[in-house]
Amino acid sequence: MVRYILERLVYMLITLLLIATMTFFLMKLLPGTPLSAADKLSEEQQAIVLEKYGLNDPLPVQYFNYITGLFQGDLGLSFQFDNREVTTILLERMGPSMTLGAQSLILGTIIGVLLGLLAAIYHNGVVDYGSTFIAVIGKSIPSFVFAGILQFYLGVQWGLFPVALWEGWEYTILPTIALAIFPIAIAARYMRTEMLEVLGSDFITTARAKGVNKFGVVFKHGLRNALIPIITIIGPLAVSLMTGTLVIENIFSVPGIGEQFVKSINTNDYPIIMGTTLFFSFLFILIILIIDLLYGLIDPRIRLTEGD
Amino acid sequence: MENQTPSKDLFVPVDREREEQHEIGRPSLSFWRDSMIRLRKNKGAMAGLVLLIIVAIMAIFGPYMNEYTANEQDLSRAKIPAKVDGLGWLGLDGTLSQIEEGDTVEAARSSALARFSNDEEFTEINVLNDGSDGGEARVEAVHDPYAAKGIDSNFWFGTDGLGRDQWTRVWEGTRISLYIALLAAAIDMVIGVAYGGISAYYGGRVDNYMQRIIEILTGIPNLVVVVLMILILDPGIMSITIALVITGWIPMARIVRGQVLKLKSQEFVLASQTLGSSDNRVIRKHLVPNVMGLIIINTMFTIPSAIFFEAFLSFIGLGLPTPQASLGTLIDEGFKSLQIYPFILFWPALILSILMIGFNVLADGLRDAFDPKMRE
Amino acid sequence: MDNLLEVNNLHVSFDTYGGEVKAVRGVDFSVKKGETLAIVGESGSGKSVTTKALMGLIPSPPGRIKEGEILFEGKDLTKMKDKELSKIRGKDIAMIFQDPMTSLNPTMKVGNQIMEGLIKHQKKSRSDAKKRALELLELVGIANAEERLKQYPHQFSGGMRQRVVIAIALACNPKLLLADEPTTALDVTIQAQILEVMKDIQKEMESGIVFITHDLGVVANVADRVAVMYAGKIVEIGKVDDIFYNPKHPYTWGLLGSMPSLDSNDDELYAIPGSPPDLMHPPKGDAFAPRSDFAMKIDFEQEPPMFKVSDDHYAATWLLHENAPAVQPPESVQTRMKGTTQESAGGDGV
Amino acid sequence: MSKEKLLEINNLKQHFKAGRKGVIKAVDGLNFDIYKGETFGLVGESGCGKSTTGRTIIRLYDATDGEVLFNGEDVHSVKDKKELKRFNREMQMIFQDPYASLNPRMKVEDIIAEGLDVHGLASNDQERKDIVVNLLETVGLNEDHANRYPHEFSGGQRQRLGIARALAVDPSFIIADEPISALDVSIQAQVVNLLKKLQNEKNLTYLFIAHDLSMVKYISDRIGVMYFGKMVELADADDLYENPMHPYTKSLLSAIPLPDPDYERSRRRFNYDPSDHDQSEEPEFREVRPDHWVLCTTKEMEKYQQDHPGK
Amino acid sequence: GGGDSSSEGGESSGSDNEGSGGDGEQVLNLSESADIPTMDSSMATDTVAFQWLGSTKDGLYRLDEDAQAEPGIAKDHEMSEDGTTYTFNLREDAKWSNGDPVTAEDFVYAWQRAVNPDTGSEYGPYMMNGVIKNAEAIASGEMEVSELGVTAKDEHTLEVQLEQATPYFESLTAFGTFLPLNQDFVEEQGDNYAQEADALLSNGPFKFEEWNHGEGWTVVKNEDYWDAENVKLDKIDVNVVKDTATGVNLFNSGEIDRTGLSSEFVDEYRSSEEFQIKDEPTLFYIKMNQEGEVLSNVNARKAIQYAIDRQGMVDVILNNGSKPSTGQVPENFVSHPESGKDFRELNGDLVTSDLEKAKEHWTKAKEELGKDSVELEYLGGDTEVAKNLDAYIKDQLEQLEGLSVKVNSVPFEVRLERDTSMNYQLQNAGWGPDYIDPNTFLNLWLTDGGNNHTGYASEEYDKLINEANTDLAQDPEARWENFLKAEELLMKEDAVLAPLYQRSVAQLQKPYVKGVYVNPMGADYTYKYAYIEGK
Ligand SMILES: Nc1ncnc2c1ncn2[C@@H]1O[C@H](COP(=O)(O)OP(=O)(O)OP(=O)(O)O)[C@@H](O)[C@H]1O
Ligand SMILES: Nc1ncnc2c1ncn2[C@@H]1O[C@H](COP(=O)(O)OP(=O)(O)OP(=O)(O)O)[C@@H](O)[C@H]1O
Ligand SMILES: [Mg+2]
Ligand SMILES: [Mg+2]
Repeated sequence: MVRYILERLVYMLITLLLIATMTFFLMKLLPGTPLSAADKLSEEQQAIVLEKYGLNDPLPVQYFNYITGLFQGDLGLSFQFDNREVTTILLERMGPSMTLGAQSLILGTIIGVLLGLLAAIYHNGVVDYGSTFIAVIGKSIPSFVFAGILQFYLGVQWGLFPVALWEGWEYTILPTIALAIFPIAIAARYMRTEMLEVLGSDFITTARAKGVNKFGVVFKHGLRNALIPIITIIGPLAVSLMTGTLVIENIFSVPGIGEQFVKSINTNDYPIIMGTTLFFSFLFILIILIIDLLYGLIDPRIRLTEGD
Repeated sequence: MENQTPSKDLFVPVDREREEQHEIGRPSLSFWRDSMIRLRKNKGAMAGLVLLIIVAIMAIFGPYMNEYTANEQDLSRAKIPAKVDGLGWLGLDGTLSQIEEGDTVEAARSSALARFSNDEEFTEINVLNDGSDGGEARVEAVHDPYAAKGIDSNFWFGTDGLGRDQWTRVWEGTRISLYIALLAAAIDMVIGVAYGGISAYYGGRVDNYMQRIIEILTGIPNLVVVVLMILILDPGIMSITIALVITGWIPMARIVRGQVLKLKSQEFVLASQTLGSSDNRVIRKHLVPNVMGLIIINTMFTIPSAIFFEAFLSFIGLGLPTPQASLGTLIDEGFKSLQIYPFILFWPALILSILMIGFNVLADGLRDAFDPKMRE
Repeated sequence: MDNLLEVNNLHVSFDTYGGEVKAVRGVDFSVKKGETLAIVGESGSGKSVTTKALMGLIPSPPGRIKEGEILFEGKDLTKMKDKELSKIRGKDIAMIFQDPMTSLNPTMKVGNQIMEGLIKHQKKSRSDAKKRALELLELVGIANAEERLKQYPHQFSGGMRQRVVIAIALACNPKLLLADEPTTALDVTIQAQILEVMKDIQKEMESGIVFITHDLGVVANVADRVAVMYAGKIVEIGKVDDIFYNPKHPYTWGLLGSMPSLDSNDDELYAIPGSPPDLMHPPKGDAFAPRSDFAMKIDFEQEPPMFKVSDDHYAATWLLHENAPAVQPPESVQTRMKGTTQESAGGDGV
Repeated sequence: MSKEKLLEINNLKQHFKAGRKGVIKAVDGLNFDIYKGETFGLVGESGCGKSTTGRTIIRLYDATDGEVLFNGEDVHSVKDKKELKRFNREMQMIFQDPYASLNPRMKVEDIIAEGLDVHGLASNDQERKDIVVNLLETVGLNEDHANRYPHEFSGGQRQRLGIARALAVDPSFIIADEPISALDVSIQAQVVNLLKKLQNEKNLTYLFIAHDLSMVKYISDRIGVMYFGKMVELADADDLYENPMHPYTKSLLSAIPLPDPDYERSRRRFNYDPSDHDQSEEPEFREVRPDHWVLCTTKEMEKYQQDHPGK
Repeated sequence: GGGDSSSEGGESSGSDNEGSGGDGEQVLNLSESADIPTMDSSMATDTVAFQWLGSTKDGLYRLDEDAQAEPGIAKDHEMSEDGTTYTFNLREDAKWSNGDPVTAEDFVYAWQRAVNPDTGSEYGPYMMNGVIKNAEAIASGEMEVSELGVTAKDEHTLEVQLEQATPYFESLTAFGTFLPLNQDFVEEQGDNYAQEADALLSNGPFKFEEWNHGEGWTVVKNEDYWDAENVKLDKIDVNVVKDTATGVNLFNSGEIDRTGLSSEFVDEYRSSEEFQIKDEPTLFYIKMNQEGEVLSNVNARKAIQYAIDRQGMVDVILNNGSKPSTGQVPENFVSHPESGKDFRELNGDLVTSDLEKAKEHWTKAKEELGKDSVELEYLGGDTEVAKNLDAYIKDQLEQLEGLSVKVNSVPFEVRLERDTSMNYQLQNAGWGPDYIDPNTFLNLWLTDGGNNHTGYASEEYDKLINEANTDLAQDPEARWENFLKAEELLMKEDAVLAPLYQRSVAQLQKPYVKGVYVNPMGADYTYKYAYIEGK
């Protein structure tokens, strides 16, 4: 088991290194300079400033410096936030994004799974159509529209929750709901399909033949088996919730990493772009690893084949 | 049991033709027809299909149904709401209304009027609450921009901030959204299918390397790749498409790979190999036709996400160049004036939702139809 | 003798897109205490549907019991609600399924799966239930039971899994055991072991068994009585010796004839031609007639009633009618009869 | 029966990688010959490597070691595509699962004609059609069936289609991998009869893989018994049944249920325990009696010879 | 203020309102559209940074209500005859928030640091080159930093040597880059300087109390400030809010006291008493690349100038109080040194909208070019407002027969790059002043102007501008004349640019917010004198 994880970690490092290399060179293709006042400086002047950031070195040298820095845990200094460490910025911005991501993931999967369960139990009934409808709606409304509507009604008109900003737990409520709608839709839909499939399988009949009632069949026997495929989709979902929340972060004024990332792209802040990319990738690979381990937890069959 | 004895002459052996015995006992339905029957029984999916067809037809012919063009601007008729003769009862009467509160009726009235540039002539004032009950006075102003601006033809979906006809723009936007979705889906299908197919079919080392590449690609966040692509290329349909294609095919490749891996060890493939078929033949005749159903279904799911993705790109400012509009850009634009001119958002959002629901429901239906396990 | 189970005129249908599938079309049989009734018949003849109906496990929709009664100790199971049924399931009537690979929950420890029924029906504490589970595992011949209880199904081989399935079924000492092809998925050697286990247990517990299979060899091994099903009906039923040594229905002949015996010679096997009928549109008259070499005109017009051959041997074929011409079963079947048994074909319609 | 060797299998090994380090020795050193015109039966419990043997012979897998001589030529050393195709015409296979072995998206005509297409055996559509119809009739189906899809057929009919497909290239050797075990009892006989008929008509040689011993005995001239990738006993069919020597063979035979209640009531089962063997030396495949081979040590051989004195 | 040439619409809106609490609580709640990139005055380049540098620091001078210099750290100054030497007398009672006195050395250190190439400052060289003596040579590393024309005569006397007389130098010293730095503190903090609230020193009306990056910050009254008695606010709370609708929602729910409005919201709130329009001296215009075949033709350029209906554009699309622009120096920016008349009033509308004339010029242009149809590429911004605007301009220009315009919406960075490499035909560009003088708008178009990038090269124009900055530097009226002539030449005769509009910002502000000054450059607002009343 430990060996397996170690192996995966080594493999992960290699992948990250490749990703770092790829983004590094892609970054060099970006048009423009990271100078915010580029339009005011003469070319010589720009060159002098770029020199300071080491951007005038030959590409291999820059690359070498970057990678060596990387191994020392140094992601460099941000251009747009003068002199601030990329690592510091990432750590600062990660918090809110992760909080929202985690909350909405948990909320979304729980509600989604319940909806899907209900739909499967009352297959082809009103509940089923209702939950399918919610799932389709959840997938069909752009998140910024949904977030805007939530903010206007729940925040401004009815004053139930804080409208925006980031000053305490109650400020996470609206963005969490807005973010959760997508996982709800996805989880509900998968849960329904999987549960229907599981409910049709032989061991469920065995359980029923034992005299287990409908409830027990669904929760004791069905749920865990139906969850296995759901875990697979939760991985990428978790990553996108924790990273790609730009829209929600903008609308609710959350100081998160997604918003920072797009800003960095717009200002050619290479170190942050690369740092964020690496961080996202790291998160992604990590979550995949966790999911794989989780599989083992939920599905005993995988435990034996993978670990030892 | 029966008491009356059957007549004796019935007890004679029958000479049957052997041929007859081999007659097939089951109904002869082809796989596709069987699937289609199941699809047709799925009311949701059929409704989705019909909606999609209607939207597609409108995307083709809609823009020619009135005299306006998508980019014909007239600032004097900007932001007027939809008006359809005979559908006034649906709210499509071309008026705007504003409710204002004030200490007195007069105060409320004047602020309500100010909302319409104090155009008293074409603004009707209804007093909802004259404040005599001690509360604030409430006044509703109903403004008729058609009358005020002397416009005699109707804008079925109203106009946008530049006075362009929303009807035409929405349908042209639908066209672009559909185009983006279909193109992206098509290329995604080609790359994803080829990649997944090759990886799985040749297996071993090839598969190993190709899977590593996928892993690295998925390690890079989608947004990063797309943003970089769009920054490097000129923004526009092409770069959006390319950006979509670069990352969009990965799920498809995974699915196809899984499927081909499964199929490849199926006995009918082995049988073909023992007959000496070339790889090419095996892929063409055996593998592709058998993953086709899955590919179609997955594409159906890809389409809404492509449309969505384009809308998202518009939101973060990486979308189409003006004056081109997709449903995504129209919605984004309309969203800005949601609180005051909700109708600008409403129409494209409605069409997009119809498209989304249509594709999603149809995809669900197709999946059920192609999946023999769903047979019930 | 008091019947443990009595099934009368059972009809089960499925409503599908294509129309109504009449899977079981009027089945009567009974099982006594300590007796094994084997049901044979080819794939799709309605064996599984019959047993599922006994358990109230027909998936509904699309399935439904159209007609008939299932009397278990005198109570009609078809009239019971799911709640009442679930008190009988697992306790009085237990079931063993065909495929040991899929009939155990892959994510639940084997011990828990065995204990589940005990806790539910016998209100045992966990530790008592565990003791009983240990006993059961030993009973079905699994060594290291203590350890095995904590394992998951995938850690068991196919044969062991099927033993676990049997242990689950036996947990509450059921009065009636329904075994739906419990050995079809297993190797011959393992199959033989499982059959032995089942027989031992039956001896001990005196339970009635309904044993479904299409392997006549297995039937010869386990059965006291045999019912032969074809196209949703029982076409012949009788003591195991009656069926093997004095079969009356041409379908039974076909089944017996198509099995080569170890000492048979190189002649062509007797093969039942054609394939089973479409249950959506069951043919008029005798459903087997189109495939029978002995079909008569009447077979295509009128359904044969059950003719009595002996006190406990009945067959539904017009060949037993007094007006029917005397026919000899195919040679390969005749060799089996070894002349050991009674008269030749012919009997009275009842 | 002429004793001309059609197939010689020498020390055939097929190992699969499993997981990180593990190796599954699915086939581990097989030696046997198949004579022209005979049916060679291969039995053994599930997973003992029967299918792997068949598939390796026909080169669906590349052998880990050993050689397969077909008419004296080593199948596994052929690299040239044309040469390979020649073998493909000589050797064919019928598969176990009548549902999985036919492409559900292809019409029967195209399935059967696949071999014709691959080897260019039909010069035009009419000829192709004629050959297909001819084949269909050979296996007891008719012209009407050519335009249908596989799922419209019953299991037995599908297995006939599989046979017709194999016959299309006019092979001399056919590997039948459990061609009947997925079929109903009543249909099994149809297929077996058909195989026998074809053998007589076309002088075919079969490798017949099964685990149902009664059927194997019925169809085979000689039978090999496999256990964990190794052949443990090989003899004439009748000899094997009458004089089983290897304890595994005995246990296998004692487990076959027979449709005879009297016999079943008196049956005694024999349990096989691999640790009962003589551990003093590595067992080898030896000819204990003429044409009767057993995997045994020298001591065991002596014992077997005593227990089963010559005919 | 910083020359803000970035795209449209980034409203950095503060809004203020009393926080919580009843009467007399002097708390202002504001929002900014972005985090402060840096509080290091040498490195700052953007409006948010300059805003909060300006609120927490005093330079030599600051801008008063009428954008005139008022004393900051400097009590007064003397200027030499030739206008190249300034001697500032600093007040003695000015203190840093750590208790150190503010001295002349602090300015010397700060200015030297700004031009030192090792610092990597962008604005340092930009603001000082050609103004402060030797700045250019130092910035390019050819001269020692100590050679910079700034010296501390004594603790409270600062002498500045200029390259040439610079009439607008006074207002320049109010700009962020010229703020003083406490050398000991800066060096003690090292890399950490200006990164966090506690790594900052203030010598101005407010000081940082809290700074949560990305989220917002809080400044409180600086009791050590030399003019503390005139500062009424106790606290300003700032949150980062990016989305206009969110800002409006926060404003309506009372969380913030001021918010910017996009055009859509203007309609809704126009009648509100909280609605106000803030004028800015920022201009937007179309740059035309004369190196292209079509646009080298002056008639073609004139046609483009005439073709656009600017009134409709500002009324309907921008809808935020922006005004049509008719020249290249904004309205209400500078006034005549003698008469006090506005520059714009004196030079009048140099470019008007007249479709007839546009068509005439266009026909002529087509004849001269010998073409019937022409396609031009137009580089636009990628924000929503920009896109609407660009769509409108495309439509307007295409009224000219045979002209088709292809709009290419690109991010700001891309547009800059294509501007620099002159890889464009038409381009939507903007410019905001760096100091209060027409020169900040007009010197751009010198033949070798670093930002010209239009291919415009006119000896006459160069002569007018250069003369104004050298020979006439000491003669305000004649200098003014030169600027007037230059602008006319630029816009009317040579039709180098097609002006679009002068930006205004529409916003909502709570009525109880009083005493906030709006500045044309540098910090957008002065909060020193702000207070809450009647909340
Ligand atoms: N859920 C269902 N929906 C529709 N038809 C069904 C369903 N379940 C069973 N049937 C039909 O009922 C008939 C009897 O099926 P059953 O499973 O009882 O056969 P069986 O005798 O057990 O066959 P096998 O030996 O293959 O298990 C078949 O024709 C089958 O197609
Ligand atoms: N492609 C493969 N990769 C890895 N292992 C394999 C592969 N094919 C077969 N095996 C393994 O080789 C062993 C022998 O398999 P094989 O299919 O030959 O057995 P079999 O005797 O045909 O069994 P059955 O009677 O179930 O068909 C098994 O343990 C199987 O898991
Ligand atoms: Mg069954
Ligand atoms: Mg096999």
